[in-house]
Amino acid sequence: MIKKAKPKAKIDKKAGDALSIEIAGLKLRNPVMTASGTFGYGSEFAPYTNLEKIGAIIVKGLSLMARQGNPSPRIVETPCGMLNAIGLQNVGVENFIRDKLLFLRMLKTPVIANIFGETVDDYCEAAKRLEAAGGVAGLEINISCPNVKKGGILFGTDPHEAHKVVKAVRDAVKLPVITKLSPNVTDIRVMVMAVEDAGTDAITLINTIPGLVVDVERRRPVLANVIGGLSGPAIRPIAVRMVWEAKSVAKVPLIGSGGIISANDALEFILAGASAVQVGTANFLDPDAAVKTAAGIADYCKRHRTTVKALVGAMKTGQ
Amino acid sequence: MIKKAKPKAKIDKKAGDALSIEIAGLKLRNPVMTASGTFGYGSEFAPYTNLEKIGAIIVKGLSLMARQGNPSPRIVETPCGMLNAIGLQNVGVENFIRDKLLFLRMLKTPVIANIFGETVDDYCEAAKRLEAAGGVAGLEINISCPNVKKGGILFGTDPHEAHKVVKAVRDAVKLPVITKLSPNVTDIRVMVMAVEDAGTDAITLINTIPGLVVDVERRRPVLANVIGGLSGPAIRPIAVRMVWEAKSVAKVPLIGSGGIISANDALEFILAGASAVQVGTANFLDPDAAVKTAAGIADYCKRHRTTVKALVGAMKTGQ
Amino acid sequence: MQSSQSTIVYNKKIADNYFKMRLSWSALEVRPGQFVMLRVSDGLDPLLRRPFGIFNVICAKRGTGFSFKRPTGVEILYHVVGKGTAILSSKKPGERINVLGPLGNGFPEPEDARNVIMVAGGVGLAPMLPLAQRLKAGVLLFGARHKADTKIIAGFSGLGCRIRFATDDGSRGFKGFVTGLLADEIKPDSVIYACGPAPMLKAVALMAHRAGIRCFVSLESAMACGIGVCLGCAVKAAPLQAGYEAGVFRMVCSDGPVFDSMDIDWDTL
Amino acid sequence: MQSSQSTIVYNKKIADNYFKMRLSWSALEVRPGQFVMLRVSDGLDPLLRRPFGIFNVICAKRGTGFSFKRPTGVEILYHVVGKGTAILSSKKPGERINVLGPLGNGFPEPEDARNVIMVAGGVGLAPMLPLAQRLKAGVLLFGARHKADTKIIAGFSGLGCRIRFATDDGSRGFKGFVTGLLADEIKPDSVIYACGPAPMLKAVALMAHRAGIRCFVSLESAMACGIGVCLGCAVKAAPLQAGYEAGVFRMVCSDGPVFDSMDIDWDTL
Ligand SMILES: Cc1cc2nc3c(=O)[nH]c(=O)nc-3n(C[C@H](O)[C@H](O)[C@H](O)COP(=O)(O)OP(=O)(O)OC[C@H]3O[C@@H](n4cnc5c(N)ncnc54)[C@H](O)[C@@H]3O)c2cc1C
Ligand SMILES: Cc1cc2nc3c(=O)[nH]c(=O)nc-3n(C[C@H](O)[C@H](O)[C@H](O)COP(=O)(O)OP(=O)(O)OC[C@H]3O[C@@H](n4cnc5c(N)ncnc54)[C@H](O)[C@@H]3O)c2cc1C
Ligand SMILES: Cc1cc2nc3c(=O)[nH]c(=O)nc-3n(C[C@H](O)[C@H](O)[C@H](O)COP(=O)(O)O)c2cc1C
Ligand SMILES: Cc1cc2nc3c(=O)[nH]c(=O)nc-3n(C[C@H](O)[C@H](O)[C@H](O)COP(=O)(O)O)c2cc1C
Ligand code: FES
Ligand code: FES
Repeated sequence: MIKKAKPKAKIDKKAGDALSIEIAGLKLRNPVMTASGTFGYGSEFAPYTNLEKIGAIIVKGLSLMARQGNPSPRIVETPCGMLNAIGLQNVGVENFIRDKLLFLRMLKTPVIANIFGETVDDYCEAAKRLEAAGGVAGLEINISCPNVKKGGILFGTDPHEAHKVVKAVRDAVKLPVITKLSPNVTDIRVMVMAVEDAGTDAITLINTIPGLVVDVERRRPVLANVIGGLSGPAIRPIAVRMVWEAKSVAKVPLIGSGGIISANDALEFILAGASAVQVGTANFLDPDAAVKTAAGIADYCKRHRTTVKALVGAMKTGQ
Repeated sequence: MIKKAKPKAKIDKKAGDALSIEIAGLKLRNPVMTASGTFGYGSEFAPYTNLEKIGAIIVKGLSLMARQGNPSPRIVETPCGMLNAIGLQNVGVENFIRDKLLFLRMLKTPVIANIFGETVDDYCEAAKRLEAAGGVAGLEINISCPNVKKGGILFGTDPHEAHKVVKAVRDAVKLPVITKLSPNVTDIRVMVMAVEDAGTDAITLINTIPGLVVDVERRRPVLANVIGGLSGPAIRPIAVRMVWEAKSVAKVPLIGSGGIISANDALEFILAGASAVQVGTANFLDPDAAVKTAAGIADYCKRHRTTVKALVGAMKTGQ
Repeated sequence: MQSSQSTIVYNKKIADNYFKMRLSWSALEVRPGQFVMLRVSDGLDPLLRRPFGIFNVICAKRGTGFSFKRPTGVEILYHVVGKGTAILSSKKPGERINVLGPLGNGFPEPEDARNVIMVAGGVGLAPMLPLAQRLKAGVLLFGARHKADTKIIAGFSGLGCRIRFATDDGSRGFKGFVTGLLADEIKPDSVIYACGPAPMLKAVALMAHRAGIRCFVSLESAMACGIGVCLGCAVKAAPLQAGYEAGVFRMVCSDGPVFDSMDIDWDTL
Repeated sequence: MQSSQSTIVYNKKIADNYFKMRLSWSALEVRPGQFVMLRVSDGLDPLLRRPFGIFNVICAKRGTGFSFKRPTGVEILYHVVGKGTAILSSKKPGERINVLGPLGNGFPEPEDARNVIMVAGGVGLAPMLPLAQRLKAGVLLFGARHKADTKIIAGFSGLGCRIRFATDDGSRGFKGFVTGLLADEIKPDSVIYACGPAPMLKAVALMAHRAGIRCFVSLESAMACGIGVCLGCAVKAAPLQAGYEAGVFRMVCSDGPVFDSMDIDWDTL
């Protein structure tokens, strides 16, 4: 990390330090990350955006073994959003290390590996191998993917299961550990306290919300998996509310995710209590969305003579 | 009820019986109701639509005593949706009976009173007085309004509390009782089983989803109440999914609500398992939305040579 | 009072970020101060209708009395401030727009038009044109940011009411707030009709109160339905006045948008 | 390969529900069979880009070889089927649209253009024009619902390839599916390039397989990103062929849209 932090620090100087923020020991040049599963393995976006201007790149969710994912159709558009049921298709940790990490290591931008598994051991083994490989700045544990019938969902909605997997991964590696929560719970604060107690260094919220779209003419679900995860601007008010609720109990930094299309959207999350944000579905509308969002936050900070650090949770309620 | 049912039966004959459906002993000429809080007390829409072509009118949520509601701003637009924090402002049961019911009694369309309270007794007392007044065909118990800090939310997210209030109302009156559930729970099926066990005759889902919009320039929530309930097309995929999940355990009829703008949307809910639907926010875009939705369902039934009864839960999954 | 598809006759830019749109439209009767709600897009984003004051009413024959009978068209004057008004400004003649209205109570008819003082701030000028057309007397005090914005006054000339200007930078008329013009216009039997930003209305209401004259204000609020059912556009009523219950919420769309300034709890605005 | 704001040069209706749109656009190189993704609205509904095959490439000088170099414009041929294409059809010249592309692999260059059989169904004709322009030989079998739809063929005449029609109602050319024309065109060394509805492609692939000739198909699938990252546009690969692993998913946007018909698991389409 130190080796990485130095050059970044320089960039921060140039850009002015208004945007830089440290999360779970990760020094970020700006608070805008790319959300897992919406930015591939980074290299795919090289022709379209400046990867060095992104706060951090979170790669597609990785499992110990490669996964083929769900049959098609896997995606469908919804009002101001989309459902996806990719089924966590991915190349697997080993192929990622062999084929994808080389390119990512050349970037100054910190790379965060998003991991998932069907057992606690899967999570830990994946985490260890990624740490051993080097070049990964941190881990994001996905306990919340709603697409896969087995695994995921259980960890994400039961505080005890969540605690178990996060603690195990936390004990297995030295890398910063971010836990990504599912919104599909009655009280997000319970989950926040559980994963904090398990030793997570930061918390990302929210992942997608389970949804269903019916093809009325064919009288079948549009998605082969029936249920998919809802993402995009449609869910933003729900995500901002959950960040605000989480902030009321959280001791570790929060990372906001859900429907961020613009700097204004990102600032809603930051003011509600997020120290950083993730741009997801917006990458599909504009492959330069993350960089534009960061630039917009810089403008806001200049206009208001403030810094991102000062804006975190700065929303005032009451008269 | 019998007295009311007869003339309706006639209308059904004329319109062809493809649309008629019976829910909780209520014979509806078509499955399209107007959602509580989005259709006032009915009379406001008389200049804009034909109230006799609506399946059922559900009036604004009523409490025992009149309520003033929350300070402004109470609403804000969101991507393909809106947040509301009205705070359940209403004229109270007595004023409703005195001032509003006269007009509603003249309609052949069944009128359902949506009720809420802060204690089990409030619910029961409101229910009894409405039954005694006559002219109300059924009750919809709102245990799920997310706008009011006290009351509502607790009943709606705790299966035991929900069971308590529903059973009490069920025992207090003979009128058909519909329970309206909150989506803000980890597993909607648990709530469904709880209120069924308490004796509800039907279940409406979903109510609004708690959300937050931040005014980034003022660094304050847009709504005076901070949190509001998200409604509109944005939440439709979530609502359809919950109806489908509920259907897997429900024995009583389900009523779908959430983002219905068109007949196609309504049919998604019906195919997923709803016996009827409610049009809410769409009434603001087009005061004739409910009638147009019913007409569109009629076209679909004609085109597919089928009936609403046959379509309920007719979605096929698997290859 | 209806919801109908209308056709755009024209949609002209008349000042920076100010547009005037004419729509073919029929209604039974329109009172000055009423408004319409437009569906700016058939899509779902933006989702809600947008409220706009009725700026001009096209009638076969001008008619008499305080209201306009059987109009065949309507004009709105709008300021581009966000997504919906931006979409509106891109509309071309011939395109269709759904119009809900006329809505709201409108201005009450004054006993003597000559005693009327109209106070408008920015786009708050819109509902004043039908009023001026009906009164054919009185004075209009118009406040704007600078000279360029005062172009939207065209249409008021020759209606028989005096017009005085106030601009923030003094580029036209009085330099300062429009309330600076109000003091020397107020007479014992004056009646004020005001529309504009809340702070302006607050100041005007206070001056009227001090002078002991009546003042009617046209308020704005975020709206969803426009017909009194969503209860989203609430404003708090002042302690018992004109039979209103203290602290009760009034709906801008159906109880207003025009209120007696004494009936509003100004501390909550 | 870029994301850029382009300007609409024209947007013409060329048949019922069929439109041709020209955009000012620059790129390094375009291969026949590639596609672009358009942002049909700046708003959030519809949210996702829409994929369209590259129908025509505007180049300063025609150039030689299989690909088109440094185009200054691009044309798409689109069929109005839903919300996004309806919005597209309402766009006027001068309006701006964001274009992502060129995307996808495109058609492989044939050894001998004269052996090429192009098979197109409906709007599947779009990617065939650049191919025909490059091949200047072979035969095009075009299937449509009825005569009216075959108007979209204009632009193929004089390119040096024979054109044969099939319509469902026989109103132009052969009565029936386009595959009815294919049988007597197939020779031992024929190569098929096909684009159209999945059932048509399935039938064509089967005939090619039986005849033991190569067949390349351009597939469609719902898409979100167009660049291989969302993994939304998956199609299942056939048991081991051309080095593909059995049962593995291929991405239509980045591995395709053109695939060797032997590499696709047709039972899953
Ligand atoms: C009864 C009534 C009459 C009106 N008459 C006119 C008129 O004649 N001409 C005119 O130009 N405008 C008028 N308005 C204001 C107009 O409705 C808003 O400017 C418009 O809805 C903004 O829509 P938007 O999508 O462009 O802005 P949004 O993107 O919705 O919001 C942009 C900015 O405008 C503010 N805003 C949004 N809605 C309102 C609202 N209802 N009132 C005040 N500010 C708002 C937002 O807070 C935000 O700061 C009237 C409002 C009301 C309630
Ligand atoms: C690589 C590729 C190239 C294409 N080239 C062309 C072309 O050159 N010209 C053309 O007119 N169309 C083309 N299409 C299809 C085109 O993308 C869709 O018709 C379009 O996205 C529909 O958008 P919509 O909003 O109008 O329809 P929607 O409202 O999104 O859907 C309306 C109907 O179209 C169907 N549909 C939606 N998306 C697709 C899709 N991606 N493929 C097939 N059906 C779809 C839906 O299932 C629905 O039945 C291509 C598709 C792909 C994947
Ligand atoms: C196509 C797609 C694939 C995704 N894959 C993953 C994944 O592999 N792991 C994960 O934790 N989240 C995944 N997500 C969730 C996103 O990372 C993000 O949390 C969610 O989409 C909400 O943010 P957004 O509305 O900005 O997209 C995926 C989302 C989409 C749309
Ligand atoms: C302005 C507003 C007021 C509402 N008031 C009530 C209410 O009083 N009682 C209730 O049970 N639901 C209330 N609801 C929820 C609606 O009845 C409906 O369940 C919800 O809006 C989802 O449906 P929709 O997306 O079609 O609007 C209200 C919704 C809105 C938008
Ligand atoms: S806008 Fe709905 S009550 Fe006024
Ligand atoms: S469309 Fe995203 S991977 Fe093909």
